[in-house]
Amino acid sequence: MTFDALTALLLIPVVAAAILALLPDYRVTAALNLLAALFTLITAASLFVVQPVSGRYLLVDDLNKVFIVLTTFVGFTTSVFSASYIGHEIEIGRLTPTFVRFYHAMYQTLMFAMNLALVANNIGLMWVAVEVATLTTVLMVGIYRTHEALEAAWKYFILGSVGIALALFGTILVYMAARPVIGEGTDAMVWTVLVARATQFDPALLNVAFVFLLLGYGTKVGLAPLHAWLPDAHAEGPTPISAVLSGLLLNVALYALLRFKMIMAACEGAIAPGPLMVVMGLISVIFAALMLYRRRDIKRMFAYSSIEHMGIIVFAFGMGGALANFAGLLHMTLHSLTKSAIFFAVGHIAQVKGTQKIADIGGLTVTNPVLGWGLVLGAVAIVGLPPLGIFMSEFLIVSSTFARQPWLTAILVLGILIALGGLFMRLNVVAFGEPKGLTKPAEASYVPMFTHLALVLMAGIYLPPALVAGFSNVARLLG
Amino acid sequence: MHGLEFDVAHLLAGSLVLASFMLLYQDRLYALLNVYALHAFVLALSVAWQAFVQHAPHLYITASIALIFKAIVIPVALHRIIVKLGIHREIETALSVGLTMIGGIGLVALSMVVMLRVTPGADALAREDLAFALSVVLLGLLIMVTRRNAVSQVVGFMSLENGLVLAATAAKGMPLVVEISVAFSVLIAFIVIGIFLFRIRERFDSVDIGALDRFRGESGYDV
Amino acid sequence: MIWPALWSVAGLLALAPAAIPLAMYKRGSAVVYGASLILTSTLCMVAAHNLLNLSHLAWSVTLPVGLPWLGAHFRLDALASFFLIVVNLGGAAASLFGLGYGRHEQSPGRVLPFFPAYLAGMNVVVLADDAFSFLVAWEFMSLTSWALVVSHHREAENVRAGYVYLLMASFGTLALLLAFGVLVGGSGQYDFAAIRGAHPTANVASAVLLLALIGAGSKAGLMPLHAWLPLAHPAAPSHVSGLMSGVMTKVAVYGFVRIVFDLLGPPEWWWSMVVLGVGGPSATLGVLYALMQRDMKRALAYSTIENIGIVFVGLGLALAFKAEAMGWVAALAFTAALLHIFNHAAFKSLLFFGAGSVLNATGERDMEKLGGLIHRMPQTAIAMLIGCVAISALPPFNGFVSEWLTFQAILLSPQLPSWGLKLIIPAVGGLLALAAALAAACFVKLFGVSFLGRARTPVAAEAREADRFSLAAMFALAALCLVAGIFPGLFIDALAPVAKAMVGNSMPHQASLEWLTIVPIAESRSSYNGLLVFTFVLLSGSIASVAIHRLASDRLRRAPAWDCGYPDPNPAIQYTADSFSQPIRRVFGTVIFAAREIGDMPPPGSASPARLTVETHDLIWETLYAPIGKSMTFLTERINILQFLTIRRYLTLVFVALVVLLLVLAI
Amino acid sequence: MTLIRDLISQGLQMLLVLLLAPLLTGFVRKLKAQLLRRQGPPLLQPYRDLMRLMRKDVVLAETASWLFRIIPYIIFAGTWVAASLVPTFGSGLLFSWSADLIAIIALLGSARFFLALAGMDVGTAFGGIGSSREVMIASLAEPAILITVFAVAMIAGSTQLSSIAEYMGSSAVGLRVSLGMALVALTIVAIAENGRIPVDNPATHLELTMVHEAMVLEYSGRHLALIELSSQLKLLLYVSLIACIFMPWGAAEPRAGSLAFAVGAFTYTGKLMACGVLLAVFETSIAKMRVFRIPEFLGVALMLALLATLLRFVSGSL
Repeated sequence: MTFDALTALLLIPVVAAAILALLPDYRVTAALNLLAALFTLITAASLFVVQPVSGRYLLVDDLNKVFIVLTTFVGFTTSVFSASYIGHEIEIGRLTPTFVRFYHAMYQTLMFAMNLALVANNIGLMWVAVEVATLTTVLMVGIYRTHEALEAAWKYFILGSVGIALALFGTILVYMAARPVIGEGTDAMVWTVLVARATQFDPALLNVAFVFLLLGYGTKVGLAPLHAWLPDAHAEGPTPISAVLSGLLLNVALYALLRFKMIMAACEGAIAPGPLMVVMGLISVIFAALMLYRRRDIKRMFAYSSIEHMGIIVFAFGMGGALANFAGLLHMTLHSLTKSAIFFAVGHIAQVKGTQKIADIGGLTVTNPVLGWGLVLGAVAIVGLPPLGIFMSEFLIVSSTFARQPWLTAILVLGILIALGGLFMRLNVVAFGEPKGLTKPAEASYVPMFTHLALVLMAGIYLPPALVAGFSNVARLLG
Repeated sequence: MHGLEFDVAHLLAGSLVLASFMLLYQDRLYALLNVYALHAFVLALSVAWQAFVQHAPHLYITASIALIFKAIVIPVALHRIIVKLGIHREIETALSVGLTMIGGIGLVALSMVVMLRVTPGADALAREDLAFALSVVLLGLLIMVTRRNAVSQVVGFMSLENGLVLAATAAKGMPLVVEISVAFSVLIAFIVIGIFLFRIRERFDSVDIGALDRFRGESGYDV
Repeated sequence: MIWPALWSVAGLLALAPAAIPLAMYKRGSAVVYGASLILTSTLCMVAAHNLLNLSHLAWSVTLPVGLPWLGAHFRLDALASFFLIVVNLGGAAASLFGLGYGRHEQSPGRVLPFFPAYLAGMNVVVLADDAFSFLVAWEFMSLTSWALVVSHHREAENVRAGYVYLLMASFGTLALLLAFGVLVGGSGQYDFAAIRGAHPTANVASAVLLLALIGAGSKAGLMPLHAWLPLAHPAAPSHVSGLMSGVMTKVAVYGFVRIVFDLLGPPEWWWSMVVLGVGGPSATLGVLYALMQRDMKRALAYSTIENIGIVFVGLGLALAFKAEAMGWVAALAFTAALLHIFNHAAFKSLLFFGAGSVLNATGERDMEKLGGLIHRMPQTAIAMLIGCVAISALPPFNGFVSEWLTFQAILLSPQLPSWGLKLIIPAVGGLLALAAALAAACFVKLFGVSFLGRARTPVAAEAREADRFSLAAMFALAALCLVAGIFPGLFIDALAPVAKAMVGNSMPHQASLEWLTIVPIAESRSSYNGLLVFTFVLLSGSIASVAIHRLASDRLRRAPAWDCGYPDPNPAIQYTADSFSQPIRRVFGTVIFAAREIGDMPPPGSASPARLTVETHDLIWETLYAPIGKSMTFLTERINILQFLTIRRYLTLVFVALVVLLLVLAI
Repeated sequence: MTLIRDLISQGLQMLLVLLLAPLLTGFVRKLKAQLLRRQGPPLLQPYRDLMRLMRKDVVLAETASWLFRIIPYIIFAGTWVAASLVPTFGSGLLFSWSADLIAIIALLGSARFFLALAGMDVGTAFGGIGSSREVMIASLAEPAILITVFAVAMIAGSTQLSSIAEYMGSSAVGLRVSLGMALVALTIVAIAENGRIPVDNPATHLELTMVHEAMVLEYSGRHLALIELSSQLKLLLYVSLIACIFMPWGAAEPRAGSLAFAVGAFTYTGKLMACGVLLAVFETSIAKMRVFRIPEFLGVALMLALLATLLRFVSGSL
């Protein structure tokens, strides 16, 4: 394999992980971690300039280019955030240097796994990558080694591995469907080949396969009723990991699902996967929206909101059609930006207040104006209020599907409204009213948070044509 | 010759399903572990047979992994854990064994219908093997769902994974089978579960997941 | 012609972030309000110029922002120009008022940035010419006003008000979103021009009408979707309350007019029944609720519901006549509605400013704690009095003219063929008449209790006159009320192009008639001349006073009040707000508020005080909103169990899902 | 030339109502007294009262504001203008088009608005009672009369009093149910608005029963005189309103000769006297109601008026 941006994309994290595992001092490791993430980002950006050749194992196309850049970008900003976050954690002695070393190594491994999952052209390889990503996050969720953290990790691990198993079974079935057409060997697992030849596959077998894939990768996406691991993993892990989970890992799993959906779409005769996705999406939206109302833990609340948004996205892709798919992609991108920004804010807030319990946080806009208003802005963005970007994607989703499926869309809209109610009910307490809890100035790095929010704001007002063009191509491919 | 191939393959696959049923039936940990060893052994045999028929030497690795690793090492390790943690030997089941069996039968029927009736297109051998594999997977899930005790759940999970390996090997010429089986067995079954068991051991005196699940996420305050 | 407007809007938008640092400085608020005053006045003049001169041709422009492949379309036609005038008239007045009022703001950082943004939002709604920019601006307007509502966030009820407000606002926006979803379909042709060309089928159009009525109605405060309004409007700083009540509700009406009269094409006859059926009750109930309030600003907010009801009655009539192709009557009804929109914007802002000045001077919104302010703040009292007379629809002020026109339209409705309308319109007319009378009662109470009589509390006794900017704003609006009242013809003529564009017909030209009379249909049928009435009253009044002072006595002595011989120095003896409205509550309350009076009179000799307790219910809230809240509590309670299952149970969920899906495939 | 004549007739009208109003009141009082077998005050007593009040000093409460002092003039002006726009002996007044029936009622409404404010200005208990009861009555009476006007206007096809009068005088109008209802409704409203028995008793100062008198309790001297005069004007206005709508006979056509005017004047006085007699008889033969029976009394008017309008809507002929 010739050395190009693609390999660099995978090598940098691996090497970094190896080095980080050896270095003791956390300042150095944090810096190095940041540096590695930056280089990965640069490499990813270079994909737009020179497009490397796609082989049987790795590929780059419109679909994953965007995701790679997004992933590496959020990965980078998160590493910036995590530097200041982890510093604070060590000061208050929640983490020992050994664990920080482990943490950084794992962070890079996770980056590697996600990049691999995104660039993999071989569905087996993609499966392996997703699995590795899951396992690393399991370890990171458990890193605080508190009762709750371990249990959250355990829950995540068990449910995750079942998901992995189902996904593998689905993958095998796809291979079985492909083999008679393509013949034995690796080619029958190469995605590009599969899409090209999908027309001749046995549709029924593909249907069964998609059921398993939907459930398997759907577990990672966090669709109800497979979501159970998600809220606790978000709530108990270190906040940078919550950001990465919501912002990236869910996307990666969804990305895998999309790849298979494209195969399904290519093979007529197979039941369109749409209905399944629409139903699961709606269930997730309504369920998560209702769950928001009883939350007492701020990170867990936003985790549920992630479930809700994944539901919206899956709904959009399930509905299909150029507009809806475009909106779905846009929503994915903006959601990961917004949600990670929110988690940055929440992380610092939790550190300032020394708790994640909503009941003990209050009047943030008075005590910590920047954090408080940042959180408000993030919440405004995430519930889909203009002029921030998510309004645009929700506008497109609803307006383009309502004419086709009035009742389903009405349910979706209801879910969105309920979610808004739930989030703001808590936000009012957290951001406004008389200040509560500890009040100390936050030593926070605001840059990542506001960078993300600025991007989301920009997306709501002006989308760069290049992005639009890329998304439109993919939207057409998704059918 | 071909007929024989099929028959042996089916025989082994079928007996794997049977072994799953035996797992489902057990209500004592040690017996469960022994049956699991048997389960893994049968798997090893069928994988080996596939290796033989498909002339795919790399499958022998998978077979040997299954044999050494799942049939011997893991049962022994779990045996140790049970002894060390002094877990009492009975398995509390959520559902009475009888009902579980009926459910299991239903699942097997379901997988047969799905694989044989619904997908006439695919080639016969693959479909039948897949049918067995699917039922093993479903039975494994059923075990995880109906057992209240960590060890037995782990066992359920591993039997599920055996089903996967069966499917993978039955899929003629599928690449990465070895890697996958390695990934699964080594990575998941042993290290991580081991780590977790020990971590948990540090904190509680039992691996009964019931104790784990006292965690209600937010049980700290009224909800 | 549209560019100056857009540039001014851009200026407002730019002002918002600039206000964040400015809020730190002492003079910051003056700068912000001054700038927004200039910008809004510019917009107002641009729009007025456009409406008066060449408004028949519309200016449109497309900017490369907003939805890709569509861009943001903006258009300045007659309708938009009129509403621009309304919006920016209110905006300019509010900015002027803010110049003085803003000084007393304790947390300017929470008001200054959002104020210009809010103005900009309302302007963009009116200017937008495609569904996306329209909705963005619409929701942006709600968002910024929400921020202003929670600006005094330390009072818990303000935050709650903001919460209810934001929920209802998003509800309305989503309804409109669905409306556009129906109109546009999957085509992605979101610009109004395309929608206009689409000619939807009858069913689609009807669905859109209902959705638009829900969406715009909830923002305008139509009953029963009004619940947020009396909470949110009083919670905001007073000049913002004035904007919300006087202007934003009008922007909502604009949305309705734009969709129903412009985009939907020819109406069905029964649409008007829906609109009338909502508008009439809103008018009467709104003012009844207003009568029951003690809180000045809340009473004003409820009276906004009343006026919006009147506007929608006008629009409903216009729809009915348009559907029957009676263009000239439709024009009459439509013009009446528009004129009332304009008038209400003027006097409602004025009244809120007055309430704001009182709030500043005394720190009280509760009428029971005021009184005698006419002695302490005479100028505010004059402005307030004018506002009260105007909103009570009494000649010679502007409120009367628009209601008079509405009545004229009702008087022509027997010619409508459909029986449903024949039955509903007289009822609506009765409701309007009732609303007018009750409004007078309501504002006698508001002005009488808070400004007349003797001060009930020390704060009221120590009140100080408002600053000059506030007074300037109030008197400017008061003058507007009078001018619009005595020269209605000019305003009606100015509205002609709008009516022409929306209902395809316009009222006869008025300014050419002698003595500036207004004649909606024919001289023999009905006519009104505000100028003459005003001069007559003025003349006869002054003649009388002069004559009497000359010929009879002009001597005057001060003495203690007579009061039938039982004068009591204690101000508590005065009629309170509640006791004032008690007779009316007894007449209407038993049905509408399920009001009960429990009086216990202790037996002779017992020392315990007699007490009268009154309990009233907000039936709409209790029957419509409370159940939703309850069911949500119940539902979330139940579903929340899913957070606390064991891993095994979660696995069971996965397992069941898998089996179900396989079964779906198998069967 | 005609313009001058019209101006004159308009001016005559204004003076006429001003002069006639006290007379009518006096006439009714006298008649009531006679019916009660009392001597009663002389017919011209009201004029004397007014004169005397005019000449007396004003005794103003210390707590009264400037508004309190200008309100009498506002009320007087409003009522006077309203009264002078109702055709009396001749229809087609010069300025009749400057305010139609609705506007006239609204003018009275503004007069009442200010009267109610006056009641609250001094800050006494009784003033409050009066105002709050007054607005309660008004809140029912105004819709009643407005809807009556709707009914009449729909029949006559105009809200313009002179045109209504002409239409009613013409043969086009037959006997109509809706008209009858309108008449009853209008009469009830007229009684309520003028504070006559059974709604209110203009002759009492029994505190708890009074409405109108309670509001003007603090007034004295010329202020009181003006208020008295305007209430007398109001009575005259309502009477001539009923007269011109329901008994339009004999009123002089516009631009008619002076003979016609004489006839008009004669018939007009006749109508006034007839109405006065009826009013007196009615008042003496009925007792005053409790305050909270009044809504029911007015409710009748409201219902009748609505019914009349409805009939008018659903069938052109009724």
